[in-house]
Parts: sequence; structure tokens; C-alpha cells
Amino acid sequence: MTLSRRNFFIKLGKSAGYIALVASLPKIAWAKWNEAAFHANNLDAAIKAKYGDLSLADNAAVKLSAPAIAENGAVVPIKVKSDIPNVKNISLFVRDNPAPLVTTLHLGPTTDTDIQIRIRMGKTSDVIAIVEADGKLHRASQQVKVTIGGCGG
Amino acid sequence: MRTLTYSVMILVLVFSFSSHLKAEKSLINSAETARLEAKKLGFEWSTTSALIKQAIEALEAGDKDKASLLAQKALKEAQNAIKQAKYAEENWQDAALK
Amino acid sequence: MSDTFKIKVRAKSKKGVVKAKLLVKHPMESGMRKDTEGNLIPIHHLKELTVKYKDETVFYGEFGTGVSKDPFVAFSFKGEPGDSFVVDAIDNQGKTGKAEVVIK
Amino acid sequence: MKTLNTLLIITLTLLMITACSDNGSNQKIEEPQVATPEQTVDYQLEVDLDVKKFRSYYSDKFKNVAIEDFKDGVYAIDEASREQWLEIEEFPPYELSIDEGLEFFETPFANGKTYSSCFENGGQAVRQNYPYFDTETNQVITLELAINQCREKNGEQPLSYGIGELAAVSAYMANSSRDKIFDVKVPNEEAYAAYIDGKQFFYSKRGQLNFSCADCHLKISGSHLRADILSPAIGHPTGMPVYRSNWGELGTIGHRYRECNKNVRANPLPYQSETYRNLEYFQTIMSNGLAVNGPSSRK
Repeated sequence: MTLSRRNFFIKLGKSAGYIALVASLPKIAWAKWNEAAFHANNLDAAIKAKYGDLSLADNAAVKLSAPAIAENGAVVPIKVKSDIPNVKNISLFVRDNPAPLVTTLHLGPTTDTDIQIRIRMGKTSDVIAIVEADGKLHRASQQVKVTIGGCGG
Repeated sequence: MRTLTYSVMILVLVFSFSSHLKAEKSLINSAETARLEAKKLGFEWSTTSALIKQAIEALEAGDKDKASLLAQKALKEAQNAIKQAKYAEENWQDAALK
Repeated sequence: MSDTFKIKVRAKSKKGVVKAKLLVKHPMESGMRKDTEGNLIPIHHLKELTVKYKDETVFYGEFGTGVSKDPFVAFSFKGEPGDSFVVDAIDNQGKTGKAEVVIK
Repeated sequence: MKTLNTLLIITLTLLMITACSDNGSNQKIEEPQVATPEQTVDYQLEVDLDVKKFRSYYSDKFKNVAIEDFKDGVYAIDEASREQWLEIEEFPPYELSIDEGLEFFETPFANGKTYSSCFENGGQAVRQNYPYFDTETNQVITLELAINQCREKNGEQPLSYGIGELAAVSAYMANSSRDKIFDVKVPNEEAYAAYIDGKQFFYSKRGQLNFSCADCHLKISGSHLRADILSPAIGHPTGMPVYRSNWGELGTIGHRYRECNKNVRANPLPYQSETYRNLEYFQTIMSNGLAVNGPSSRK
């Protein structure tokens, strides 16, 4: 439903006409933050709000790297890489966070599917990366253990 | 910390003219004296002043038993801290690498 | 509090691919934390960040409170040393951050 | 977690009670030893012996770790957390503090002077010389104390010692000193007394949990305390100031000392109190030979 709006930005890069439009209406870009998806309080709802009914399947071509045991849940380094062609965006979810959607990173046509980000995890949970390409969703998951520290070593 | 010392002083003033609650009052005073001694030695525990504060509050609320129990606990803590300081002073070298 | 926040960027090109690393100075308040007086600290997080290289958007991120304090994000795109790109960011309180970066 | 917590506390409290009652019964009565007066005591020699023992203790304990790598703290001894740390160090959040520190460092005081006027070499690459024992005022001068002394000398208000502007200035100065080697000296008897005071603090049990610095960071360093791996004490000061993810900000070594003391339920001493400065002096001497790698990031 809101697909066209979501992909608006990426399309911008491909069309000079749209660039002219965005130059005159720069605020449009900021309207895109997906409120429903970020406010969803469970994983399924967040994915649904983000991606609607696009087909979703695990795909080993999505390389998610996350620590098996997070040194500190406040700062968990995550990497996502893939050689799947035509990737539009990558979303990261933490299943057991109060709001599972952490981020959506949209990639331009010349941008590699190779990102790093540091995320927060309240407790041990699955981390899920979803890569959207050609109208399909490709998923990789990994559990990250979060232990509560005492003195910090 | 200042408020605590202040409230202890108030307490002393309020109760010093009556023999009422004398035992509890003096127990709290002993705990506070011991705490200050431990503090001077640099070994005060972070838990002690809260116990004394609670003891004073309990006494003000008229709960003598609770006040007494808390003051005793605080006193014991402060005494242990002083012991700890003395023990460290005399024996720390035993723990050092040989 | 200032209406802007800082963005620090490192960008190096190697064989025509720019590795860009961004560090954003931002408290990333979850809206669930309390201050010392027990009052809830209002939610305050980085929301959107756009990277433009030669008038093309090469990267655009949406962020929620699940991102760490002082957010870090890295990505790669095709670009040459000496060229520059622009980073624009905004948070949920309307504060903005901007950086112009020359690729090394 | 709460039950675990309680259990730990109970165990430690029991330990503490045993230890404390032992203290009572085992009081040693010894004749105080009167040292025969000597012409000159080479205090530096005594200290160098201590350094040697300290280094070989950790080398024996962590056989795979090269001595110079202890500057990386806990990440020298634990591979899994090292990997995550290296990812963070790729672009660490303290980089923002270094920039802030530079700005503060270069902004003139009201009298037109800057911090650089107070320090050797304009304040560049001097971190490794701190703390030092000032033979004129007979006290340990830490970098943070020197920063505030500089401010006061120039008619400025001192900064608070834990976090914020002072920590940022310290971070900037440390960063300009990267890879310089610590070589802190003990020049005379008074300095040796300060060193011994710091050493005594390091080995003294304190707090409700009855732990000394040495208990955690020497005897059982490398083992787990709840989810934390206890860092070796060698290399503690090299990475200061530190951006701790737990704090979400940069703090000084004093900030960490106070936190550590609170962790064992001891009332922390004031920032830059003589004892904390002496402790930093002792700890830095124990880390002599290691390189400055502050500011650093820790969990």
C-alpha cells in the first residue's frame, strides 16, 4: 500500500525530474519515517507495518554478524552484508525489545549491501535482519545473549 | 550527608530533655559516632548512613523496635568498617605481592 | 540545549568504493528512563539521516530508540577521492545535524 | 537477576562477616620494627622491584598476553569481548569528546592565555608524565589536578572532576600522547610515602563486600564476576579517561575509582583526594612501560 511512498526516496536518485521536485519541497523526505513500524510492539506487527504482505523467507545470502554474547547490551555491534542484487533497504529488528524495529537503512543504486550499526538490546533476544530486493524479503536471524553486568570489569 | 548530621542533631535536641526513648536515642547516637569514625578512617560503608536515617524516621514515627533494630544494624556496620580499617592498616602488606 | 547536534564522518575511497563511517552525537533517550528525581526523561532520538553524493541519495536511514547512544552507522558506495558528500540528519524534536565531507 | 543478586550479596556478606570476625580474633601483636637509620635509601630501586613483581605476576597469569598489550585492559585477555571492542574502536564515541576537548583546549581564558601556557611542550604529548610527585609541594599531581590548577592560575573557576569539560580536555591531551610510554618516577622519601599510601589502598579490603582493588583485579582478575570479566590492574590507568558504555559518556579515572568503591559498597572518597591521587600514582607506576592509549572505550 505505502510501497510507492516508501521507495520514493530511492527513486528520487534515479530521476532528475524528481530531484527537481525534492529540491523545491525538501520537507517531503522527512515525512517518510515509518511511525507505525517503529511503534509496533511485537515483531510480526513491526514487519507487517514495515513491509505489508511482501513474501518473506530465510536466505543464507544475507550475512548477519552479531556477537554471540553482547559485552554490553547498550552497544551491540551489528553487520549486515549480502550479494543479493537490487537491494532497496535493510531493516533490523530485535524480537524482544519493547519496540522491535531498530532501523531501516535505504540504499541507493550505487550503495553496497554492507552496513554496520550499533544497537541496543534490553535482554537476550533474536536479532533479525530483513533485506528487501525486487519485491521480496530475505531474512537472517541470530540470537544475541545479553547478560546484566555488575561492576563493569 | 549534611541533612543526616542535621537530623541527628535535631534528634539529640528534641530528646535530650526527656528520658523517654533514651535507649533508642543513645543507640542511634552510638551508630552515628561510629559511622563518623569509620568515615574519618576512609572506610565508611555506603550502606550505613541510610540505615541511621531509617532508624531516625522509625523513631519519629514512634516505632521503637524498628528504630532499635536499624540502629543496631548501623552500629554493627560502622564497627565492622572500623575493624576493617584497623585490620587493613596492620595487615595490608600480607596481601601485597611478594 | 542547542538546536543542532554534531556528526563526525570518516570517508575513504579504495578502488572506487567509499567506506563511510558516521558518528552522531546524540543522547538517544528511549523515553523510558527516569532522571534522578524520578521524572521520565522525554523520548529524544535520531530519526532520519540522508547522505547525498553528486545530487544522488546514496543512503537514507530511519532510526528508532533501539539504536545506541551516540549512533554509529557505516556503509559503502561508489565514489572517488577528492569528491565530497553531504550528510543531513534530523531527530524527533526537530533538531538537526549536518556534515560536508571530502572523501579521502 | 534479583535472586542472583541477592544470593551474591548473601555470599559476599557471609564472606565479609567471616573475614571481619577473623580480623578480631587474629589480631597480630608485633613489636613495631624500628628501621635502622640508613644514609640513603634508593626508593626508586624498591619501587622498581615492585614493578617487576607486578609485571611477572600478570605475565604468569596470562601467558599468552604480551606485556605491552595489557594497555588494552580486559580486552587483552578476552578474545570475544576484544572483537566487539575493536569494532567500537573503529570509530569510538570518545572521538566526539576529543574534538570537544580540542575546542576547550584552544579557547582562550578571560586573560587571553590557553591551557597550553601551563604545560610542557604546550600540553602536547605529555600524558605519560602524569601523575608525578611534585617535590616542592610534596604531593602527587595528576593530569586532572594540573588542568584545574592551570585554570585557577589563570583566574578561571575549576571544573568538576568526574565527567564533562575536564574529562574532554584530559581526553584531548591523552590522545595527543598516544603511544608514549609511561615512566613515572619516585624521586624521594616523601614520594615513596605517597606511593606506599597508594599501594596500601590498593591492597586494603573495604566496603560491605570486603573487597580490595587487589582482590578483584589481581588475585581473581580474568574470572567472571556476574557478567563481567575482571580486568587486570596492570594497564588500568593507560586508557584514561574512559568512555564507558554503561555511563554513555566519558569520565576520568577518579570517576571510575568512585564507581568501583561504590560497587563494593564503600563510601567513595572525594575526587582528587590525596588517597585517590596516591592510588593513581601507585597504579600508574605499576603500569610503567606500557603505552598511553587513552581515551579508551570500555563496556
